Amino acid sequence: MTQKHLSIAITGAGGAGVISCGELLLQAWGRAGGRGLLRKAFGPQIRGGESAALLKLTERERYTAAERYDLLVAMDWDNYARFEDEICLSADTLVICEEKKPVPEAVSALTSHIVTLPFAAEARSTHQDGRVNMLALGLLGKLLGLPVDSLCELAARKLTKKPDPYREAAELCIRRGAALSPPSELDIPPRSEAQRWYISGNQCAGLAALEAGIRLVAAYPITPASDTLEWLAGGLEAVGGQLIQAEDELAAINMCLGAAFGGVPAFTATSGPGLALMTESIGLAVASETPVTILNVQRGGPSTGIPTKSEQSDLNIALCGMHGDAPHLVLAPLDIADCVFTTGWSVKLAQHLQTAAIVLSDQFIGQSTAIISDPDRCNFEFPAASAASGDYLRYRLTESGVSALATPGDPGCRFTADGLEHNEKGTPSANNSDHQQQLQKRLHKLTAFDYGDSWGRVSGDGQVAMVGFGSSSAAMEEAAERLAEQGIAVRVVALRLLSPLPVNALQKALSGCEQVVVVEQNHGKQLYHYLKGQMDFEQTLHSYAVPGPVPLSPVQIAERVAGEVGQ
Amino acid sequence: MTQKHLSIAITGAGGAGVISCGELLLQAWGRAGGRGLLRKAFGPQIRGGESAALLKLTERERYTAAERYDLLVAMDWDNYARFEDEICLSADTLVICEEKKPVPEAVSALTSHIVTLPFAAEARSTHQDGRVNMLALGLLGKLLGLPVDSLCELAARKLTKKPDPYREAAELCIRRGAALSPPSELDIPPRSEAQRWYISGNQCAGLAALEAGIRLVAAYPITPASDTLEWLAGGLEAVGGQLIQAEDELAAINMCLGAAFGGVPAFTATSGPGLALMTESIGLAVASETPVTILNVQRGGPSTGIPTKSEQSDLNIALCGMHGDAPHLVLAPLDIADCVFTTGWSVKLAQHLQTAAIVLSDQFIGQSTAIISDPDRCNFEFPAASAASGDYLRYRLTESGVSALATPGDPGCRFTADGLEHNEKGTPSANNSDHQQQLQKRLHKLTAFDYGDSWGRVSGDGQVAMVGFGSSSAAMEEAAERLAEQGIAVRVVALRLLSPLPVNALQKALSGCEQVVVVEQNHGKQLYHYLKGQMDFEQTLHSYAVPGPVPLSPVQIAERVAGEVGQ
Amino acid sequence: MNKALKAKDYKSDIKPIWCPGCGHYSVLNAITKAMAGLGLDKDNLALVSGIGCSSRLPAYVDSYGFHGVHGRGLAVAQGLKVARPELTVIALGGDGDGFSIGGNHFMHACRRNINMVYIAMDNEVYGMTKGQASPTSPEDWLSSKLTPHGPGVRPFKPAAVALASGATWIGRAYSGNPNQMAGLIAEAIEHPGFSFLHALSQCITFCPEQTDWKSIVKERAEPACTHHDQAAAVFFNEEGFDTGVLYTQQRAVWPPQQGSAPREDALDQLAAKFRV
Amino acid sequence: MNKALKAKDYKSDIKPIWCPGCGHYSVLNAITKAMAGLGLDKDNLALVSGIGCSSRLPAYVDSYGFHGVHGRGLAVAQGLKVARPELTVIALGGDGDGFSIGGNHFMHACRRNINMVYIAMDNEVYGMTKGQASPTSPEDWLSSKLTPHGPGVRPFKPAAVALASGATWIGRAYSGNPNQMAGLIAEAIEHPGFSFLHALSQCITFCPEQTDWKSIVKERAEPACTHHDQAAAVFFNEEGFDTGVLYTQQRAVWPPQQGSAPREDALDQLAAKFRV
Ligand SMILES: Cc1ncc(C[n+]2csc(CCOP(=O)(O)OP(=O)(O)O)c2C)c(N)n1
Ligand SMILES: Cc1ncc(C[n+]2csc(CCOP(=O)(O)OP(=O)(O)O)c2C)c(N)n1
Ligand code: SF4
Ligand code: SF4
Ligand SMILES: [Mg+2]
Ligand SMILES: [Mg+2]
Repeated sequence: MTQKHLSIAITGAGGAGVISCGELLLQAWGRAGGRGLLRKAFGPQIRGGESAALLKLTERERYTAAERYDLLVAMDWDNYARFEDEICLSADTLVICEEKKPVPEAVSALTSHIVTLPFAAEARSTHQDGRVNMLALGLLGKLLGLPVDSLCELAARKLTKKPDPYREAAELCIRRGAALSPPSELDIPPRSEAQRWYISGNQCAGLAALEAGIRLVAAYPITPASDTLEWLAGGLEAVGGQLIQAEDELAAINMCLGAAFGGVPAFTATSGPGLALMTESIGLAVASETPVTILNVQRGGPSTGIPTKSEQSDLNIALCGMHGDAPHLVLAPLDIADCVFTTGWSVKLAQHLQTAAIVLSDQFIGQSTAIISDPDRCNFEFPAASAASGDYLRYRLTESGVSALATPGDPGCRFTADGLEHNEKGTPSANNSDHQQQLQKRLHKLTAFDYGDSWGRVSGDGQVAMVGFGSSSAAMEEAAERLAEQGIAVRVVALRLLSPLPVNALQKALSGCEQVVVVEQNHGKQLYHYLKGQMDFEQTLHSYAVPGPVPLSPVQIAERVAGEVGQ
Repeated sequence: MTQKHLSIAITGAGGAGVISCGELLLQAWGRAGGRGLLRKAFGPQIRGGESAALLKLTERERYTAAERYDLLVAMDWDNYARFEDEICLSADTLVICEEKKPVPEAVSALTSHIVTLPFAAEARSTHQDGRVNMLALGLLGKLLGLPVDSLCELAARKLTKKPDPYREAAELCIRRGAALSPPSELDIPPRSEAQRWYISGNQCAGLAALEAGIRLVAAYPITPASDTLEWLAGGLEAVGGQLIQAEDELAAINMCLGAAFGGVPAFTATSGPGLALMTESIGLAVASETPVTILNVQRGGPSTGIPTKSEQSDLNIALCGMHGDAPHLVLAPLDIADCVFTTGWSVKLAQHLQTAAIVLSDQFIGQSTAIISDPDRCNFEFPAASAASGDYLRYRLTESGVSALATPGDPGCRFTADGLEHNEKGTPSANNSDHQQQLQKRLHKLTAFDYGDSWGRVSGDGQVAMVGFGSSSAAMEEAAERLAEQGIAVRVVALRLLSPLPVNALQKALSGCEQVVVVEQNHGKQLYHYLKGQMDFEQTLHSYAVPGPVPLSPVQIAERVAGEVGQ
Repeated sequence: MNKALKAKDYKSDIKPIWCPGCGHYSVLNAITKAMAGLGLDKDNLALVSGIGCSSRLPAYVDSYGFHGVHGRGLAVAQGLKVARPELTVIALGGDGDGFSIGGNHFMHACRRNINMVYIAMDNEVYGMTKGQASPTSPEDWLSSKLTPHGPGVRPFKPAAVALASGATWIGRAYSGNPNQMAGLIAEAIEHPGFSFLHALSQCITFCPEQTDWKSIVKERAEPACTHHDQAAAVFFNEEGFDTGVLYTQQRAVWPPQQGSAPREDALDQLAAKFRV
Repeated sequence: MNKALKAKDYKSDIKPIWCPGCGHYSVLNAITKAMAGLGLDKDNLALVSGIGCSSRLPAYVDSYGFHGVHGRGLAVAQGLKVARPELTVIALGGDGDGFSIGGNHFMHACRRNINMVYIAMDNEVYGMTKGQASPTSPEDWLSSKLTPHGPGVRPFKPAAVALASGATWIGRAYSGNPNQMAGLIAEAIEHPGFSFLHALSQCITFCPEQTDWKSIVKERAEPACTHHDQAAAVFFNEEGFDTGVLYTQQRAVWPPQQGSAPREDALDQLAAKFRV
């Protein structure tokens, strides 16, 4: 059954503090044992423009964007139109808004459940530093049945660096807001008592990188990857690593290669435009067999595109963006919590297989904040390639394709890593046999490796399957639940490992299916063409590809799949 | 029937001048109505190392690398082993070599047709500035039945800037060499009397670019593309254009975009590593709809790879190397002469469709020199999109997807080109509908365009087909001839247009076939996977993918195809 | 020349996305003022930029514009000017765009000396990506989580680097004084060669402390340096808050004028050379 | 320290691909001589380069080496040194590699002042790609078909740019004097911070005229400049043929030393912060 959920949008002009309100509400909800997701939306203004906190409180830890809002709290209606794409209202939506601001017709035409309150006046009268967002927080907390003390404590913690009167005002406003809370018939998802985390996908990735041994990060800021880096700056300091803010992405990736050559696991994070600048040197990582992990948090493309919105359109460049034959790893976290496992696994694979790993996250997974259970870790420990011996050959041909990797300081294993084709020793070579052997070695070490069961997440059964990756996963899984309610059994295959494609495992997961719908958030059907090109399907393949900026809709996916089944 | 041909290798240490000898011989052969190909091979030394002129004189204008040499002229045997991959001898090979240098066992074990001559002594005794390469030239010219006067004249022209005694010495040595020429039973291909060109693929591409209207080139030197640029420097000066030697490839492609934005058709040439650096801005060309043509002369990859050898391993990056959904044009010249047509067509398509066109040439096509007939030109003239009107919208949605392109100076059409997603006017927009519409427009203008018959070159008939692109074409065509001799009818489809893939035309060309072998010179089966991913084949698909540095072998291709047919 | 146009006539009808109080508004005003002052034809004017808050500017001017990718505006602008020498070409962007990712193009543009203007809108921060340190940020600037103890690196000196790289016109302006800036932009346009205007333009959002610039910035009293030694002595020692024309020099612009017009049959001649 | 090693013991057994007479042989000799002089441990030495004839050097030294891609050697070297501060790290490459495609990293490495050495082997040409003009080629250098009338652009001044960018040690050497060069390399290694050695290294093949350098190059008589004004006066006016240590300065190296050793449970602590 599709899970119970409650979706809440909080909107306001810049400075209204609706984002903080949403964050604190979700934290309090999580602390009380609830589950939920917070997305943030902003207008094009850099600062001071309108913004929206988009919450979805759920029964289980499956997080998709809300398709329809149950509750809208509007601090004001300035530039509300900006969010029409994002905030869909229905006749059931409860709107709570500032009484001084006339409700737009677009809204009053849709719903008649409108409660107006004197937010501004109440905030002012409660305390001279009183703010409407804290009033709204109290009100919403009350509606959700959260303890007011918990809201106050979380707010005070957030405001630690502010002067006393601010904290005082916040507490008073929260309490006043709770008192103002209107009666409502909101259907609130159940909560349970387990320990919970409040974290974004980008933070999950950063934490996992450190846990997997990353000790050098070199990067250049870019939306929506910068917050991983900002978290890592503090994290690295705590674990005794280094972060270098590079002059550009070309420097960033090469600094990583330098550190990795030195034996220190290295990591960078970027988004499409930055990844494009890195591809030449990712090819160098492949050719010189220098491990590196690149987190690519996808945003709308092409070119500068839509930097603040999610899309899955960097699959092509991640898979095929290098010149020459440059096999490497591409993985995708399936959801926010899975950023921990997948990033950790990527780092370990890159280190073990001595290659580049691209982790394809996206803005939705990366920048949304969620309440999650203690996340699964990647606990695999891969044995280091047998220690270098006296007649050390850096690129020795081995059965696994992996050669022992000496690093500077190791006695007597001196070699020069090279992006020129080379022989086993590393000496540049244009010989036919060296080229064939080294090309084969670099491919074989990836394809012959046993990735086990972690290559994807398979659920459900039936003759129809959906296949997708990354942030399509939850949308597919929710669509499958909807279909199940309609009596249509559907399998879902969410791919974590994209390259090398686990062809056999995927085929097995699909065996018995007749129809396969490839689900992805882009325009060019990138995953569809990739899968079709890499393996033979017994099934009829269909493509469901819808680009951003609007999140993938489980409802529409379900409709489409139902349609294919009907055929 | 496979054509009659004679293959000649001339080898020598650095300074022996074997390359000049090969060039002059081929020129004289062409002037006398013959056809042929010259490849150059060098050892790893930058200068002064061993080098080889590899000639193949043929009956028709179908140029593949020689698989076996009929004649080897060795000025010396220093580092001869370096060329073992390239120069294959047989029991029939005639070897003519310097008598003072002992013949390596590897050679004398293979063939007993060995003529030794006192090259060095004769050169010295003929003239104090006498050189062995001119002696060899005279000798070879005589063997081929070429007029000695023609050889002398061509040599004099080549040496115009040298002092008189040099030219004198050359003439005397050529005449002396002719006199020394041993009797031989070489089977010499016939010649005919048409006007001929002596040109490399890189020069063809440069000439075509100018003929198609290119007036600005910005580029950064890289092997094996620099010689296009070096030719263009002079060419542009003659036609009143400009060449900018940029500080790097990032600057080069962006300078091109600036010129194109200014309405001046722009062009750059590079190879894999440079293309990798350009992909971010190729995405900008796509998003901002700014025309640009990029000649990518492929070399061995990945990374720095094998810079002086040919490979077709940049197909992936050319097709899929951009972040986001960035549809663009990818074309491949089928042979040296076709660099004229395909480059010209690419420039015109890029201009007309306002997008980026990548021309995938390779070292073999680009740097080999051949005798060709007056090459076909691309004579298509595409109408300019209807002139901008008063309410100019740069990115107006039109039926074709192509919008009128105003350029600075045009009165009243001011706009800002943008790599951010935008509305029809060009104003940045994150709206869902703008994104959908502009993505669709940029794809549609490419897929809806009628590319006519030029998408490829189809020959032969039969139930088996070979499909390939670029410099695989001649190898496939020769393999087909060999198969025909064995009674196996085979179709050959050489793709000129790779993206958008002409699916219908290709399907039609293959209709009735049961087996398709995809032929390409790389390790990753890049074309195979691409074709499989883009279209539905009724046929069984096979892959014949062999990376460089050794040129594709028509003999081996034929064997493989015969094998598939046997199954 | 259309003397009738006022500064506001050079503005487009697109509303800037900038924060209220952002220095970039002043740069926009100064540019349009300079256009009006020179009576430039909007149709023959092109503004080219990279990516950043500052780089959004071209769309706000009613001229031709090209909003490219991060760090490459100077390259686009140089290609445009070489292709279309009769246009007035102004490249612009932020300190991150121009001195960090675009630093190489900056140096080489200075050397090349193409006749164009480059305005670097320097707020010592990456505004667009929410406030990380840029090459010009103070060593001990503590406001970015990415560099919690400050970047700890000697700040980039734009004027010194421009000089060492061969720029032939170097000026500095301040968003607090858009009239002076307009005059400097006009001078930069008229200078034959590559003119680099270092435009201090505060980021009110991520560097509110830059409001203090008001009291630090001062107009340079002396005339512009005309010898590199003199200029070096200034640029290597200053704090970077003196405004005005700081340095001018004459050097041949690139590309050199081409000799005669091309022959009608130039293409045929080129092809003919390949005949054997 | 292994005092017993001679210069030749620091050479690998790979034969250089260089043309006979290439200046890069001398740089190789100078490097191995400096190694021997300092008695450096081969296992703790790493040479990092880009692409070019010059950049082939690491394979010819019996140490750890990284031959990366064109223009990015400095970035690799900086990452390595930050990760492994106890290693001796030398980045090297050509003028094309370092000043053209790699120019941005050069400037930012100078600013960053990581404790390492950068040797730019300057032959004023792209040797590897067969003789095109580089940023340091004379304006009127006519030997490349790509720039048939010469590049026509003011040459790049490596020392001036290094100074303007904040390098703390600048020296110049000449392939004709490998002993002096060896001494300079040793000094560069010992300087705490980013040391830039501008090594004039002739390309006999594409620039035979550089044989004249022999008669132009001279050892700087004065001691190294220690103030930037003094250095600027030299670097902005010289022809670029004075050798020796030209400039030294002390400035804090990056990264600053980290305080205390990380706590054992640092990772758990980090994770704990996400608990609500
Ligand atoms: C290749 C690439 N890397 C990173 C980014 C992200 N990015 C966008 S603007 C910017 C910096 C903006 O700073 P600046 O140029 O100083 O302009 P400001 O916003 O301060 O005016 C960055 C890093 C990008 N768009 N492209
Ligand atoms: C991205 C990229 N662009 C271009 C090249 C081609 N390339 C190789 S070496 C080189 C220049 C070498 O010049 P320099 O660094 O001065 O070294 P030298 O050979 O003169 O010692 C160039 C342009 C390349 N390998 N990679
Ligand atoms: S963030 Fe700073 S630079 Fe950007 S618009 Fe706001 S004030 Fe201006
Ligand atoms: S081409 Fe020049 S730089 Fe390269 S090896 Fe030869 S002499 Fe040296
Ligand atoms: Mg800035
Ligand atoms: Mg050089």
